[in-house]
This record gives sequence, C-alpha cells and structure tokens, in this order.
Amino acid sequence: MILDVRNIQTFYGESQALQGVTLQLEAGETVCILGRNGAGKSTTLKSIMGLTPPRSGEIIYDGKPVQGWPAHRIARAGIGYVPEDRRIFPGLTVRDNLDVASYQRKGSTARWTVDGILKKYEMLGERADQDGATLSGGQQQMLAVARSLMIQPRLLLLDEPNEGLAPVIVQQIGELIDDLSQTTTILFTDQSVRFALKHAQRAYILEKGQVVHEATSDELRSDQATQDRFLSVA
Amino acid sequence: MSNPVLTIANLTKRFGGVTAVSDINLEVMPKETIAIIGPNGAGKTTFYNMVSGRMQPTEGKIMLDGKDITGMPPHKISRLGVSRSFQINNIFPEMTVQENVEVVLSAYHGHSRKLFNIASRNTGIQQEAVEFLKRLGIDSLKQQRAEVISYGDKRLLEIAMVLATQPKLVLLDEPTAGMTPDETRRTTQLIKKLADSGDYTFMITEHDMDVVFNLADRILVMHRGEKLFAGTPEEVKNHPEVRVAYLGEEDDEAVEEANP
Amino acid sequence: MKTTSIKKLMVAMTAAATLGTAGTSHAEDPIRIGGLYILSGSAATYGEFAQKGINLAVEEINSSGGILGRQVEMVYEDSQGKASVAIQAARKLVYSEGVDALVGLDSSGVAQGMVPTMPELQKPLIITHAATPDVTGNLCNPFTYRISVNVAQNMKAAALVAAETDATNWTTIGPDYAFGHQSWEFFGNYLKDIKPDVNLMSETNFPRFGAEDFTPFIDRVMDSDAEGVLISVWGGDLVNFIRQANTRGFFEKDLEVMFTVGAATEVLSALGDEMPEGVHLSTRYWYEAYDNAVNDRFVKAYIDAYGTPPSYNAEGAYAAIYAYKKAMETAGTTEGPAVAKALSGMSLEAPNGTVTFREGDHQAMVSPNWGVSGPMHPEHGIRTLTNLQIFDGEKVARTIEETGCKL
Amino acid sequence: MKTKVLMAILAVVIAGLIAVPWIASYFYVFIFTEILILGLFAASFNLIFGYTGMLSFGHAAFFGIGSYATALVLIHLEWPFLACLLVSMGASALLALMIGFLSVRLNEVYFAMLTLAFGMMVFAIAYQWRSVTNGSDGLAGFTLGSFGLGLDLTLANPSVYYHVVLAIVAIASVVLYVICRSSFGMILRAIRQNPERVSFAGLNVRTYRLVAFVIAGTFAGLAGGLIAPFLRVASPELLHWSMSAEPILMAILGGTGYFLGPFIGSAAFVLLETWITTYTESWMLVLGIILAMMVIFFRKGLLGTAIDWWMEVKK
Amino acid sequence: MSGIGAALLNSLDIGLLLFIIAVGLNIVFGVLNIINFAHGALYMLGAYLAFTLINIAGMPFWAALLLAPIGVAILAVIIDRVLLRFIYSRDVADSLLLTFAILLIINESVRMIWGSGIHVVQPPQLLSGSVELLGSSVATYSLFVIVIGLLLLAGLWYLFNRTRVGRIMRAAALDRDMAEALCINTRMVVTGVFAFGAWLAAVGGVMAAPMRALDPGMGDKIIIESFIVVVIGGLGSFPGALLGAIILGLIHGFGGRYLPEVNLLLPFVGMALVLLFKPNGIMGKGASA
Repeated sequence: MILDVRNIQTFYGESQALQGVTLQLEAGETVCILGRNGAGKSTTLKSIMGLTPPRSGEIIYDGKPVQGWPAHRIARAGIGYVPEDRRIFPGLTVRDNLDVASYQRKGSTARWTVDGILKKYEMLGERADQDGATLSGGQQQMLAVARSLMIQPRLLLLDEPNEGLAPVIVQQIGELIDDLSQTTTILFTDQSVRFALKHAQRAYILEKGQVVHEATSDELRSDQATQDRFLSVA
Repeated sequence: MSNPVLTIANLTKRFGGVTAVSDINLEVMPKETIAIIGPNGAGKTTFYNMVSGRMQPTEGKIMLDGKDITGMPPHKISRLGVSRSFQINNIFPEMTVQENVEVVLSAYHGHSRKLFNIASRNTGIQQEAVEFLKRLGIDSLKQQRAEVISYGDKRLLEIAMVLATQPKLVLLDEPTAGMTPDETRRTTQLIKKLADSGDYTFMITEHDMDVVFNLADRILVMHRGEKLFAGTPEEVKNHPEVRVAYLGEEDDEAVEEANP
Repeated sequence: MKTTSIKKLMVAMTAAATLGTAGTSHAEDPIRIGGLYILSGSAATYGEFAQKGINLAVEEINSSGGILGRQVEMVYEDSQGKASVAIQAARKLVYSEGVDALVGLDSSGVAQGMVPTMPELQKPLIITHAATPDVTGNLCNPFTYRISVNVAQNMKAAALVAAETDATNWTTIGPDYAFGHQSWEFFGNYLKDIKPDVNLMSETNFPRFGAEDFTPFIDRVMDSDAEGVLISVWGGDLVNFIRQANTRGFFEKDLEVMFTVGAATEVLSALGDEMPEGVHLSTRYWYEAYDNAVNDRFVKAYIDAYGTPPSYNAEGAYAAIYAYKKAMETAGTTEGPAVAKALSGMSLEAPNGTVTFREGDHQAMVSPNWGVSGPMHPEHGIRTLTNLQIFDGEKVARTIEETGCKL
Repeated sequence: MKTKVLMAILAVVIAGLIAVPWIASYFYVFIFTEILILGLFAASFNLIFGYTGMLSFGHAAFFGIGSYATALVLIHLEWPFLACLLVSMGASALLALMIGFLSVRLNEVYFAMLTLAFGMMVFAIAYQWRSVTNGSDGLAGFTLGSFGLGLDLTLANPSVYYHVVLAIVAIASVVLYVICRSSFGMILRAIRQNPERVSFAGLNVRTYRLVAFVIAGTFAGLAGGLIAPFLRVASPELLHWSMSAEPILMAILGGTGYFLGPFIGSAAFVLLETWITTYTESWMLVLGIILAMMVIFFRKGLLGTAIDWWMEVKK
Repeated sequence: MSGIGAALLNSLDIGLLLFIIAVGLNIVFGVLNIINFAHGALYMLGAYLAFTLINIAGMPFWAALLLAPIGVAILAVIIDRVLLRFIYSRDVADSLLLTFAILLIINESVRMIWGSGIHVVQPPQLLSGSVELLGSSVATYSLFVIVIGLLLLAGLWYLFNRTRVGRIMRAAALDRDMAEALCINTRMVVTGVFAFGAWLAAVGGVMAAPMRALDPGMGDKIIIESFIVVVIGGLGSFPGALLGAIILGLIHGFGGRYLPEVNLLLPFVGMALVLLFKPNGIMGKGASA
C-alpha cells in the first residue's frame, strides 16, 4: 500500500471541510475521488499534501506517517500535486516553470528532466520560452502536470484535471493520465463520472466531507442509482 | 400579478478574454425562493457579486423594484434593499453576537451617524437585535463573543444580520457550506420556515441538492457562465442537459467533430 | 475592609510618585550640575565632546577639594536636539535630580526654546555651544549665560577677515535652518558696514540640513561670478561637503572660501589631509591659539586622557564648570539666584584667556579664532592653522543696544 | 459588582491625579502633565488605529498644527487660552479634513505611506516658512494670559496648569469615550474587523473613515494646543514623523483594544523614559527591546495583558 | 549648459546610490510583504563594518565591499530567526512596528560600539580622482557608484530571470503553497530573501561610506528617502525602485539647484502625488486608483 489515509478531519478556521475521510491506494493504481462541488475532494488532496494539515487522523505514505510534515518535505518524499486551478507561476516561462520544480532525491537518477519533458510533450516544447500565464487552459493543465513530474513523483495527486476544459482537451488529458499511470500511482478528483470511470480503476464518492461510497469502476458504471444519488442534481 | 422584485436583463461579465457570466435574464417574484446551481466555474459567485454591487457588469441591467441599480456601490445597493451573506464567514469576530446584529440595525436605522448616543443604552435596537437572533434560534448566545461560537451558529448569525436590514431581496451564498450534517438540517429548516413566513424573497446558491430541493420554488441552472435551464425542481431533476452538466456525459460526437 | 485597601493604594501611589525625588541637600552631599547635550543621533558627537571637557574639569576640581568643600557630581540628560525634549529634561534635572546649576545646549533651536523657561527653574544656565544671538539678546534673562562664541561675534570677526581679502562678490552656502540664514545675515551686514563696496549676491545656497549631497550647490557657486563664499555648513555635513567639493575642484577655483565652523577638531580629524590648504577656517576655540598656563594644562590633560586635541565644544564645557566653581565660591552658596547673580560681570581664567560675562547681556566676551589652513600637524593628524587671528572680545561683540537685551 | 469595582478604581485614580501636586514631588507635576497630554494625543490616534484599523504615520501633523496655532494666537492676538485651544482644534480639524479626504480611500501600507508624506509636507512647510513659523527654531517666548470664561487662573503656575490640563483632558476623554461607545463608534469597530460587511450593511465606509480621521485629528490638535504652553515652545520636531511614531508606540504599549490603553501607554512611556534615562543613556535600546517584546508576545498591550491575567487569576 | 549636464550626472549619482539602498527594501516587501523600517539601520551597519575593516583592520576597500555585506546578511538571518519569524503571518502593521523596534536597537548599538564621532572611509586609490565629463569634472567614485548601481540592476535582473534561485524566489513570492508542493522550502526562501535584502542594504552602506560621513544617525536619514523611492517606483517592483531612485535623484539634483526654497518639500509632494494617482507606484503591479 502506497497511501493509507485514516479518518482525517480538516478545518478551514472553524469550518469543517473533512469529517473523517478514509481511503487507500495500492502502488500502481489509478483511483478517482468523485463528488459534487464543496464535497471535500480538493481538501482531501490538499490534506494529503500537507497544505491544509488535518487536525486529526493519520496519513501513511510508503509506510511513514507524514501528517504534520511541511508540504515541501511531503513533496520531496515523492508525492506530486497538480492543483485545481493549475497555478502556473505567471511571469515565468514554460521552461522555468518546470525548472523551479526540478528536484532529485539523493542516490536516484531523475526520470524526468526539463529537456526530457519538453521533448516528450511537443506542445510544451514548442512553447518552452513563452510566459506560462499566456498558455490556454488546456496547455496550462499540461504544464501543471508536467511540472509536478519534475519532483520525480511516485504518487501523483491531480485535482479536477478537466475543469473548464474543452472536450477535445479533456480527451488529451485522459490520454496523459493513462500514459502516466503506466509508471506512477495516481489519485485524481473529478466531477464527471464518465471521465473518471474511463481512466480510473476505482472510485471513492465524497459528500459533505465524508466517503459515502466506494466501488470499482465497473461496479459504479452499472450502478445508475448511486450515480444519480450522489453525483447528479436529482 | 405583482411586479418582479428583481429583473435581470442580458447580464454579462467578462474578465479579459474570459466570459464568466454570459447574457443571463431572470425575474424574481416577491416572496419566492430561487436557487442558483451549477458546477464549479459556472459563474454563480460572479453573478452574485454583480447583483450585490461588488463587481460591475460588462453588459446588461439589474433592476430592483423597477429601479436601475446596475453598477452601484455595495452600500447603495444594500440601502435599496439587497442584502447578502457570504461563502466564508463575514461577521465581526470581536463583538458579541448581539452587537453584530446591532451594527447592521443601527446602520439601517441611521443611528450610525449619531456620535453621542451611547450604543449600549439604545434599548430599542437591542430588543430588535434579540428579536432577529430569536428568529434564527441563537438568542441564547447573544452575550458571547462572535468568534467563539460554533461555525454553524456563525452562519446563522450572518443570516440574522442579513435579515436585519429588512431587505427586499436576500442573497444567501452557500448557507450550509462547511456545516455538519446536523447543522445543515437545522439551517435548512430555519430558512424554510423564514421562506414560508412570506416575509422574504430569497436567492440561494448551494451545492447540497437536498437543501436546494427542499427550499427552492424555482431553480436556475448555470453552466459555464450561461443559463442552462430554469424551472421548478421537478423539471430540473428530469432535464437531460442538467444531468449532463453534472455527470459530465460529454457528447462523444462533439469530441469527434473537434478532433478529426 | 474596603477603605483600608483604598488607603493602602493611596499610600503605595504616593510612595511610587515620590520615588526619584532628591532629598534636601546637606553640606556633605555633592554639588550636582546638570548637563543637557545631544547624546544620540547624528550630532551625538558634540554631546560627547562636552562630556569629555566637563569630566576633566570635574576630576581636577574634585581632586583639589571640590567647590565650597563639596565634591561635584554631573548628571546628564539627552536633549536629542529637540526643544520639547530638552525642556522636559531640564525640569527633570532641576526638580527630580536636584541639580544646582545647568550647563549645555548644542542646538540653537533648543536654546531658543529653553532659555525663556530658566527664570521659572530658578537655576543658572551656562550655554557652552549653541550660538543663536537671541539667547544673549532679546531672549536674555538673569539666569542665562553663554561662555561660548555666538553667531554675531563670529560673523563680525568673519567680516573683518573678509574685508581684508580682494573679493567683492560674496555668496553663502549654509544649512537651511536658522543658523545658516542668520550667519549670512550678520556677515552681510557687518561686511557692508566695514567695506561698503562689496556686493552681497542675491543667489544664496541653503541645502537642507543633513542633505548628504551638496554637489548641486557646489556647482552653482562655481558657475556663478562669486569671488568669496561664506560656508556655515558644519559637522558631518561639512565633512561631506569638503570631500565633494574636492572632487569638483572647488578649491582650485580662484575663490576666497571661509568656513565658519571649519576648524572644529572633529571635522579636521575626520578629514585629515582632505581638508584643503589655504582656506579660511574658524573655530570658537583653537587649542594652539592661546599661550597661557590654563590652556597648557587643559590641552595636555585632554590629549593625555582622550588622545586627540580638544574641540571648541570641550573647552566651553570645561570652562563653564570652572565658572560655576568661581561663582559659587564668590556667592558662598549654591542657591540658584545667588550663583546666577555672582556670574554677572564675573571674570575667570579659562583656556582661551580671561573670560568675562558682560553684565548687560551675559555673553562672554570671547573671540572666535580665524586662521588659514596650513600643513598637517605632525602628531595630531589634522591641519594646522596659520595666520591665526584672535580678535578683541569687546570689539567683535554687539553693543548692548544692538543685542536688544534689557537686564 | 464588576462595574462597581471598576468605578471605584477609576475614582481612586482620578482622586490620585487631582492630588498629584500635593502628594508627589514637584517634578511629577510636569511628568503627569506630559502623560495626560500625550495620553490624549495617543487616545485620539487610537480612535483611528485601534478602533477603525487605520495606521496613520502622520498624526503628528495635527498635534503640531495645534501647538503652532496656540503659539501663534498667543503671540499675535493674545487671546484667552480657551480661545487658543478652539483655534487649535479648528485648524487641525481643517487639516485633517484635507489630508483625510485624500487619504482614507487607500488601505494599509498605502494609507500609512500617504499620511507619512502629508505629515512630512506639513513638517517641511513649518521648517522652512520662517516668516510665520520662525523656521527650525520654532515659536517660543509666548506667555499665557487669562484662561477665559472669566476664570481667574494663574496658568503660569505649573500646578494650576496641570489641573487645567487634567480638567480639559478629562472632558475631552469623556467626549472621545462617548464617541467610541456610540453607535458611530460601534460602526468604527465593525469597520476595523470587517469593512466589507459594513458596506454591505448599507454604509459608505469611506465616509466613516473620514469622519473618524477628522475627529482624531481634532483631538490631536487639542493635545497640541495644550503642549505648546507646557513646553513653552512650538517647534518643527512636534510635526516630524518620529513624533507620529510616539502615539503608535503608546497605543501598542498600553493596548489598542481598550479606551484607556493609550493613556496607560503614555504613562508607561513617559515614566520609563524618565526612570531609564536616569540610569543609562541608551534609553532607545531599552525602548526597542520592550517594543519588540510587546509586538511579539503581548500584542494586547499592558492593559490587555493585565486584564487577561486578572481573568486567569479569578478563574 | 554645463550646469544641466553636471546636475544630470549628479542626479544619476544620487539616484543610483539610492537605488542600491532601496532595492533591497523593495525586494523584501515584494517577496515577504514586510515593510522593513530597519533597512536604513542595516545600511548604516554596512557602512560601519566597512569602516572597521578598512580603517581599523587595514583591509582594502574591495575586501570590505565583499565582507561587510556578508556580515550584515548573517545578522539578518539571526534577526529573522529570533524576531521576525513571529510576525510573518500577521498584518503589515506588525512588521512595521517590529522592524521599528529593531531600528531602535541597531541605532543605539551602533552608537555604543562605534561611538558618536564622525568617521570617514577613503575611496580606493583607483577611484579617488576625478574625470572630465559632460563639461564638468566628476568624481571617479561617482561614476563607480553609477556603474555598480547599473551592474547591480543587471545582476538582479539576471538573478530573478535567469537563475534558478531567483526563479524560486519569485515562485515562492507568487504562490507559497504551490512552491511548497514543488519541494521548495519556502521558510528558507523567506530567511534567504530577508538576508538578501539586508545584504543589499549593506552594499549600499559600503558604497556610501567613501562619499558620506558616517554617524549614528545616517540610517535614519536614508530610511524615509528609501520609502519615497519604493513608493514612487512601486512596492515590490525593482525596475520601479530604479525609476523611483532616479526620480528622487533628479528632485535632489535639480531641485537643489533650481528650486532650493522647496527642496525639502518636493520629495514628499512627489510621493503623495504618486500615491494619489497610482497608489501601487509607477511600475507597481495592478496599478489602479
């Protein structure tokens, strides 16, 4: 098990965003967290990342309890993070956005390098010297994912990678996730059931800061009632 | 037929090249409760910000009771009768619960301009403040400092403050966000009771569909800044496009068209 | 119960309030003298000089039996160069520290504010540095004396020096506050009297006090048709001024340059040989100008103690303590009004010769020292003064009528 | 019960203050005069800082203009003292209206910097306008005549002047206190905690900030009018930015959250300065260390910390 | 006409020295959102350390230029770790007050350590003469200041745009959480930036030492000037700091020459005008009324 999140509770001031979230990931899995707006999906990822440290509960990554660590230490341990709104550093070029994130653990060789990424993802390579903020939404998303790879992650957290993107781009992001999942464990959030089921093996459904349902993609695909109950307006 | 409280015509907001709200038309009738829903980024908050004066619309008109309030600063719009709550707590943390309501009341009654009346001797306003706290069921907390009461109670306090200006239109922005299930239930019931009393016209955004269907007379569904659909809760539940917006059933044909 | 606790509180309060009050003086208690100088900020060095001079005088007096058989003790307060601070500090010295007399004041602004309050304090004050003419002029009072040279005296001497040069077109560079403006006004008036054909230029230069960069003003004078320039910039500003003037070639121009506070030792030692040769420099006391036993002893003791030649400010402060010794012994008491009275018209032997406090305005009849900068001093690391001129104290002083003082 | 204890303490303090000339050594008459005047200055500042949340770095402009106004009226018109004070308040109110009108729309750092700039402009004018202000030397040598209202007071007597200051500061404090406790004052506190919420309650926050700024300036002007005869001088340093720092330090030292905080701060500041300078010339060093400790650990100031401590003990 | 050329060069000289001093203040504000009142005191420390190294330890000027700023930067790390760490999460007013306290402490310490006398530092032999330029003689050292100022500007530009460290500082300033999530220890960046700001202040101090007499009030003289520079140019923008410094240099250079009656007033009028019409400064981000 690469990640074991046990009953974490997270607050924003006094507003309780997570009311005890529990989930597990095996190494190599691709898992999705589903739920409506405000259900606590983003907060779950931020809590794992140490950006909104949970007030109680445990987060075990790779056998080590990491809750309470500063975020950069968690990142250095090998968890990559792509936030909901991408948060490309404006004023920095595509190459520089990648460069500031490059990190190499001692005694290991870097799988991802700036040049390697710019070569592999042509779209970024063509725009290497362009200000990251001038990219389109989809391009920014690509960059944000690529940037998170620069820390050489073993586990990647993607927060709503599709949000606000055109369908054609969504498809590309899906392909990217499929590609990365060959080598990296991935936990992503989404509001779209279709996308999630296509690219993840399992899913958790979150509502009001709690995991209310857990199923494999195949199970959930055929379970219309659950879909409607937790994810639709109905 | 009475006239609409709020009339919104062709309301549009663009940020640079991005259109956050696009050509929204809406009429809100007196005493009704209308809910605005939509996935993230649908433009609900921007829409709210324009109605309450926090942002200037790029195009379109907002009329309150037939009076054009487009582009007015918040304090003027508030004076004319639009009162709003916020997604995050927006109270006065270092004052008592009762004082929080008194601030709004003295603003409303024009006492705030009086330099020499000791606030704590103004029994009229104090009684009125307690009245509003009672209506929200938090009058027992009136002497507590607002920052120490529970999160749910703070949100109720904020609603009490919103109501205290006797608004023609109440805007509630995710009133149950961050609440425990228990608090959510209690708050929903309270708002329901206030709405049923026929004293208020509500406009609500909310992600919790239980709350929405419980409260709303009509629902406006927004998606990517546009009006996707408007209708009764029943109609919305059964509307296929709304399902698509929420479940993300992309039109596979559209994908293929764009990707030859 | 309640009354007792209130009573207790009152007692405690009274005790607290009385804290710091000086006891009544007994014969065996030391005589306390309050020193009010700038002890912090940019001009703190002046306070430090005064303290050095005073410490010498106090040591000498105490080791030879004190005043009226009592030891002398100094109490210092920082005026911060602010009138408002100084006045409250003087009250503290008099009412809380119980001093018998006051010495001090560097800044003219402080002096202007302080002096009118002296009759209220009923203690004598000897000003040792501040040079505004008003305090021994229209603001004079029975308790205020000045042992140092004032602007009027120095400018009268300056005018005499200037009159002997060939320059007819004169301008000034001075700090943009009262001292700079007053210096120019007095200088101009005296010079016009002595030598009516001089031309006082309307284009004057008053850089802001603490300006640090004087280049624009230096250039302005160099571009003008001035033949003589009176420079009343002082202290750290003067050090900056001279170094900047050097790089502009200011001293190579055919100009009569007169520095009204240029021979101050702190400026000379900071500058070393960067001070040009052949310019007119003045100081209110030049340590090599006087050939008398008091001066020899003072200069030697000062150099032994601190390793540098004494500044004018140290000399004034040193002499002021001796003035009090003589006045108190003449009066036979340390009572303020009596000591103040004894000072009037009194003469004493100071390093700069016999010094008399004129009865009419309480200004000491002393002369500034003007000279021309010469070669470096072999030991002291500063420029020497050549062609020294010491004017008759009476001759450079304003007449009593001119001062406006009515004592 | 609690109010009774507080009233009793207050009564004792006031009785003590009245009795200062008789129970304390003569010097403390001056010390307490200074404490009261600077306390009023700091309290006026705290109306905009502690209550409304505006950090002004130019408050000395109003204090200084008040002192110059009184000095000028005494020199040129020789009016009764009370009239001088009214002129001081009027002049500072007018200046506060002008500066405030331009400044209150800016927030935080920008407001602090703009008030600093305006304050220093006033300083520069006083420093250089020699014909009116006597330039760097300031105005001195004026004498107090009558008090006004037909009262026969020897203002030149420090004890009498102390009582006059005590009475005027007491009256001004009551007025300021009433303003702080009024509905208007409540709005000011609300503005500090959450300006946006106040504007959504239908009030123009800018107007309220301006009114507070003018009131604060007026009372600072009154304090300035009182300080000029006390110091016997109105000089440019009373307008300098470092003078603006004093009420800030006093308010923080005493506690910005309490009406009496600035007065406590003024007392602590003046007494500390008096006592510490007796032992060391490095008073600034001690002040710096105390201020650093207050900002880091005792943000509620002496009064706030004492009240918290008292609550703790009572528990 | 030679007057204008001289005034221009002089303005540049004043302006670039001000730039060297103020740019650190600006960077510290831009990255840490701290208004550092003690910046002038750090500048003074740089000058006094240079004095000690040159006049007392007998080192060459160049060694002092290298060492003194490092000494001040080390002190800044201590200040950051001991004092400032408490207030980074508080509002700007607290940082103003705490750094004001630090200013008082440093000022008084300098007076206790070095005394209150006036000290001077000699420029290195190489730069002590003067040259003819634009029709007037200019101190070689002034040209040196201009050159160093421009080099520093170029260096800063290079640092922030072309080096990884600079980009990390920018990234941390723009989005602290995101930087953390990308393995950047932002706490260390904060300390580093504060120390870097202090280093720049001290470089200004060493550069000023051969042209400005040292006294314990020199930090206070410069701090308000630095505020003016930063406000005029734009808080947090270092090209803005250059612009602000040159504008203030021009005000001094030309104002002193042509408008001496109001030269005390002018800088503050300039500062107020900029705040009124462009509160974020001429080059500030998101400038609006």
